[in-house]
Amino acid sequence: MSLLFGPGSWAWEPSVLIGLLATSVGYAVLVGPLRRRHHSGERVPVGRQLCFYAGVLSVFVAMVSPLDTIGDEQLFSAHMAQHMLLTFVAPPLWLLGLPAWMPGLLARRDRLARVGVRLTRPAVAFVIFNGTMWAWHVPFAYDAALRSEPLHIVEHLTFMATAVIGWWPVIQSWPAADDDPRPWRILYLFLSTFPCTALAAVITLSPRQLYTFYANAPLQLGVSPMLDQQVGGLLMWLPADMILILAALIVGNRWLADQTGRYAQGHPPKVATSE
Amino acid sequence: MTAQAQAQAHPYGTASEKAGILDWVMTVDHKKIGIMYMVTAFAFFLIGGTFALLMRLQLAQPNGRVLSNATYNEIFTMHGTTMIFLVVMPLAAGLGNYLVPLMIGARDMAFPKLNALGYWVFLFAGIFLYSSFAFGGAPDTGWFSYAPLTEKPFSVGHAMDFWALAILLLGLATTTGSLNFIVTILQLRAPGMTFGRLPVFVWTILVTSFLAVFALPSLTTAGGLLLLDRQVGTHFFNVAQGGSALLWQHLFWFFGHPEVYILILPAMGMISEIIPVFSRQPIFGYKAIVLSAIAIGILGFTVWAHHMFATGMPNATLAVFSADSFLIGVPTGIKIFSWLGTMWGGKLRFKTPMLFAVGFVALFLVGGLDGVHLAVIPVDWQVTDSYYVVAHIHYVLFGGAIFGLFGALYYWFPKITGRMMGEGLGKWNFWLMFIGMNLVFMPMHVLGLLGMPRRIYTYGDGLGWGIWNLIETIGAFVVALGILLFMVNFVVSLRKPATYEADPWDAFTLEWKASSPPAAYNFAEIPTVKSLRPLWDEKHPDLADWRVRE
Amino acid sequence: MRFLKKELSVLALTGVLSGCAGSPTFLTPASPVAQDVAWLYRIIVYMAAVVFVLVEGLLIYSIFRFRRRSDDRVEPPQLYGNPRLELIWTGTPVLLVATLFVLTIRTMGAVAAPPAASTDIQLRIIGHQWWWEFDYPDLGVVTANELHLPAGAAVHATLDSVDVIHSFWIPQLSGKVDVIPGQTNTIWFQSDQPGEYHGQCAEFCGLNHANMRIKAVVETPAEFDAWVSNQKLPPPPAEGPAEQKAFDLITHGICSNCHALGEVPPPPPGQPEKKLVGPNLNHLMSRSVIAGATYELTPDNLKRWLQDAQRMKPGNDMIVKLNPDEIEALMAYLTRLK
Amino acid sequence: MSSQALAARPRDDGKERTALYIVLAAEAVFFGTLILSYLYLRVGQFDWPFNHPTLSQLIIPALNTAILLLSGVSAWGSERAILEAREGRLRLGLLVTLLLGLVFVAGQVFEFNRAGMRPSDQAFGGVFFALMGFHALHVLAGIVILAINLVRAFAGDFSPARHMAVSLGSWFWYFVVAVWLVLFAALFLI
Repeated sequence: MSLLFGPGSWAWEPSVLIGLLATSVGYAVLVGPLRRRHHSGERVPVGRQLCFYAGVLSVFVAMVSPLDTIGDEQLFSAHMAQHMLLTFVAPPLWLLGLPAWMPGLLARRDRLARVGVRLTRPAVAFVIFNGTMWAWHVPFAYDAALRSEPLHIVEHLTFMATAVIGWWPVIQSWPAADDDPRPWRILYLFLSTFPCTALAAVITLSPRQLYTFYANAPLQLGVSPMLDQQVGGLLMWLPADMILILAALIVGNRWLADQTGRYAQGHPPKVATSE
Repeated sequence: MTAQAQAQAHPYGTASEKAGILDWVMTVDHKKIGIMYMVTAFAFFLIGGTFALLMRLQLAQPNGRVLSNATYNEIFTMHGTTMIFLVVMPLAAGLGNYLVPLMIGARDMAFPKLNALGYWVFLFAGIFLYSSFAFGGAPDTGWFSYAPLTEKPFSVGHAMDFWALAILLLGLATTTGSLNFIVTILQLRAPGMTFGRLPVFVWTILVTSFLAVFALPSLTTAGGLLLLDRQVGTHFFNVAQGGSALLWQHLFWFFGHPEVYILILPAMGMISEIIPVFSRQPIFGYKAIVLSAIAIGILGFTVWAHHMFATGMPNATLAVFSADSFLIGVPTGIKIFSWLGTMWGGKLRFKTPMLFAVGFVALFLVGGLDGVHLAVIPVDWQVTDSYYVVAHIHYVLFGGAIFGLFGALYYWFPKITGRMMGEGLGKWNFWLMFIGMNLVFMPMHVLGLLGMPRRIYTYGDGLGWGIWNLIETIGAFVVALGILLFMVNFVVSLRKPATYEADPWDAFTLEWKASSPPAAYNFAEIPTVKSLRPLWDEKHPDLADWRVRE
Repeated sequence: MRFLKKELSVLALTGVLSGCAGSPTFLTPASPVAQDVAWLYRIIVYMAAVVFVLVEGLLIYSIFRFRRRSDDRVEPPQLYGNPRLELIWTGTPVLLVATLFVLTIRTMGAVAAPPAASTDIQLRIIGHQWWWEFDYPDLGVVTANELHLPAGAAVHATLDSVDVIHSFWIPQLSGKVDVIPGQTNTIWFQSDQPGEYHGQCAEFCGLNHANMRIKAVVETPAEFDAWVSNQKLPPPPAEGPAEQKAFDLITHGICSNCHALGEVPPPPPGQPEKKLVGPNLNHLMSRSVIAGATYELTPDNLKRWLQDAQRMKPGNDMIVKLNPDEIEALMAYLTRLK
Repeated sequence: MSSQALAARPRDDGKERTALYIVLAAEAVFFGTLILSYLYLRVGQFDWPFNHPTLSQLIIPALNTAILLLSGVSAWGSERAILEAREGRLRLGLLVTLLLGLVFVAGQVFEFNRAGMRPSDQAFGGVFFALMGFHALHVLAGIVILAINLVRAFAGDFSPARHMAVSLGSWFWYFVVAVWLVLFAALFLI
């Protein structure tokens, strides 16, 4: 209990709060009044809007709730949970909330647009996202981030930014018209499980402490450092893979749906039998 | 024999008109290559089966004297390696080679020469592996060759080098084959053949090919490192020098678990073609079946550690992998129910292919259920590496894969040869195999529970294992008799005059539009596809699947 | 046919549950751990049986119900699918496996640690190709293949291998744990019922994997203590020239290449400790089994072993050729190592 | 054979490209498992020689990396050249890439010996041998492809319309470069 509500367990970091608030308001204005005024695009379904706010909420949970404090001071596993929220939960939710026309607004600045298009090519996005993921888990990088607050902020920002890039090829291009055929997206998600599984496996199966910071962190909430590290690895292993598989199935489902029309959805013909 | 069979006059000119031996050696035609794959694989199937019979004879009673321990270990290793790498995979590859282009309305595979190369590499690898018998003994460390038993100090001689090299070659062959399938299916589909209209069998071949392409590299790494250890003197698996014994298991099972689906998915695809035709219904829940195949495929890459539950992993890790493994039961269940749903409300014709397909469902269910038991970790600690696991893999790979393949052979035989397989012998063949396989493998569950470890060449009496082993041995010979009948049936049917009937089963998919056997170019004109069942649409214009959308 | 199969499995299960003629099965458990697992297994088997009967039942029903009459040429109404149904049969398995998972976790927790307040035995289990070495560090006793345990004591064992991967398995006492070179695994088990239990190496470990067995003897604490104090006795002095000859063979002769007799003498300075690939011969005759618990240890078998070990256990490491009078001498002395 | 001729279909374009992408992805998994084997051994093993690499240890690998990066640029140049129908530049690009590749391999061999490492030195000796060796093999394969392309280029076999072989060759080369960057980081920097 004291962990959840005790003094200093919630990190009311103003910069984070302001950032989240600004994002939500900005979004609300963009999809609401501004859109109506400038007819920037078709209205965004409520469900999609909720997705976006859910994304913001998950960042709130990651950065403000005790998860943050515990992760920063005591448990690798908590820190991993935080990173999972920042990379595998929030970004896809944001993108779900993003109507196709919104990046279109930015695209008016065509230099920016060109960069964006380059960065979000599947191959490029794949490398950027997973590269960042791996780079930050190199022990000295990870420990450094834990020791210096600014670096830690950079870490989290890069995680979120690259995650958005990484999820872009999966989510953004629908409902917008399709340039790359959907099956590639299933393959993209399938291949994305590999770097995750690999990194998680190295962490989970490591017979020794990888991150000195947690090796000699204070009170461990009764969890042995080794167990903490294994749980951390597993938190990356299964959830990440499951989210990717789920995404692959959703993509596949929609794709097959309009490949087959109502065929697969089970509507028996009007005529029963032919004599 | 197929050659001579097809050498007779054919209305359209067949894939193998006056096919002389050279014609076969030089061919790049996907149909001939497919046939060669199947014939070769079946030959290996007979060898691997003989090994099984020898093992059963040795184990028929306590302290058996039929085989020495050395011979027994070679034989069970070669049985496993053969059945997995030289029988089930190439049989599926053969059928795929023959059927995929026909089913998607293409005239050949994307890379015909590469296709031929793949076959010849496979054949060479098989022969190379078996030549080890002539060079101081065959591999004898089990089909998953755990290090450090495979290292120089414990496996003197060259057996393991033969094994590793053969595995690398087979990996190469399979990769080229899979690559070919992928590109063919992605690029050469007939107009209108959208992914939503791909026959389920083509889908499973596609998924399988992706699994193979991305799982085999891990096996290649394992084999390569093993060879380095044995030949160059590195220490990847040598604990004394900073290596690791478990590294092999991680590398192997990262390949090994997807491999299980590489073996079973095509068979699932085959019966997903057979059951609808003989139930006179479309496959029930096409989308669900396709997606579950994809789900199984991806999940398969995340669960390898469940083959290592007894290696002393921490409980947290065990729990996660247990959960992960349970999940695979779900898409598998979806498939089984979809097959039931396809039969439900249909009008079932029990020709031999349908018998085998239904047999698949009945037997695979058992393999699925006892497979779930293996994910229950405390139980797994008791039954893993016991005969319980042997029972499980055989219900999946014999009751599953082999039954599916036999059904497929009966189903597509008329397409390949222009003749029907004998129904009477076919039914005998099925029932003998069905009864026999249950006699062999159901008691293995019991033996596992009674504490009999796998891979032992002998056992003492007084353990209560004798009777069950005896039943199994009897069953094994019943199965053998069934397979003998298949061969008789095969030869007799080939000697019958050909009818060249294009569509004897009143089937649904494109391959039955081509002549039997198909002309070298498959289709005079490439058909345009409007639904999953183009032939049904043709035969029932008013009930056409594509109309159903209006 | 499917009926016959069901009968078979039922028959099998009952056969197993009734402990099938002293088979080493965890379904007739002799330890709390095995008991919990047996309980869990029964649950999941019954769950599986329900699913089995249900699905096979559906299959058999539709086989008979929907068989086409020979004269029937009309196509059936075409049914393409049913999202609601598909949802149901996706959801049900999810619930089933979720239940299984909970059961799994519960049992794992239950068998994780020994009950408090039970006497403890420390044990080092060392796997060799192809025999087991049992070392009781606290008691100063080392023996082979025949494992003695006092009833009611919690055994805390560490497992190491000197060569390849083995797996330690005494079904009625505990599940398997792999014995892996370079990695020390641990296991605990406890038996409350005195008796003899069959165990065996469960991970294929080469030529004689089948002949790497364990005879576990659980006895009353009194009997166990008696056994221990006997095991601590030094080997008896050799009497007469024959025994002396044997004694020399064992301590300095050919036998000493692989075997020790009692206390292992420290290696001469500058030389590494000799790696003993064979069991310690002291108290040989106190064991009832030989050659990886493959044979009863009777004087006859011992003699046959000395004459031609390769015939009894092909491929084992004992490849010496002993001449008849050496064998006679050895028999005379070894049979006194009670 | 006839079937082969008939197999040519409008949708055939991109066959080779698709195939190459898949091959490269599979190759990536292969190197991935190799690197994982190394990491798995390394986290379990404490006397890793490059735990705190000194500059002198890094200098030659770094030079090699630079060389390979350069070759990547020239490979890219050659592809651009043929698209712009500048055959001279194409030949030059191919040639430069090929030579740089050879220099790189030589450098690798030199480095491996200079480090005084043998494949049989502990596990890490094998790791270096396997990772550098398998990569070097791929570089050599790339060099063979380049050589063939070079010959064809001198035979004037390429044109903006006929550049598939060049593009595929370059793609393979980019892959080889990328893999080395990862290997360099994995072996020497972490």
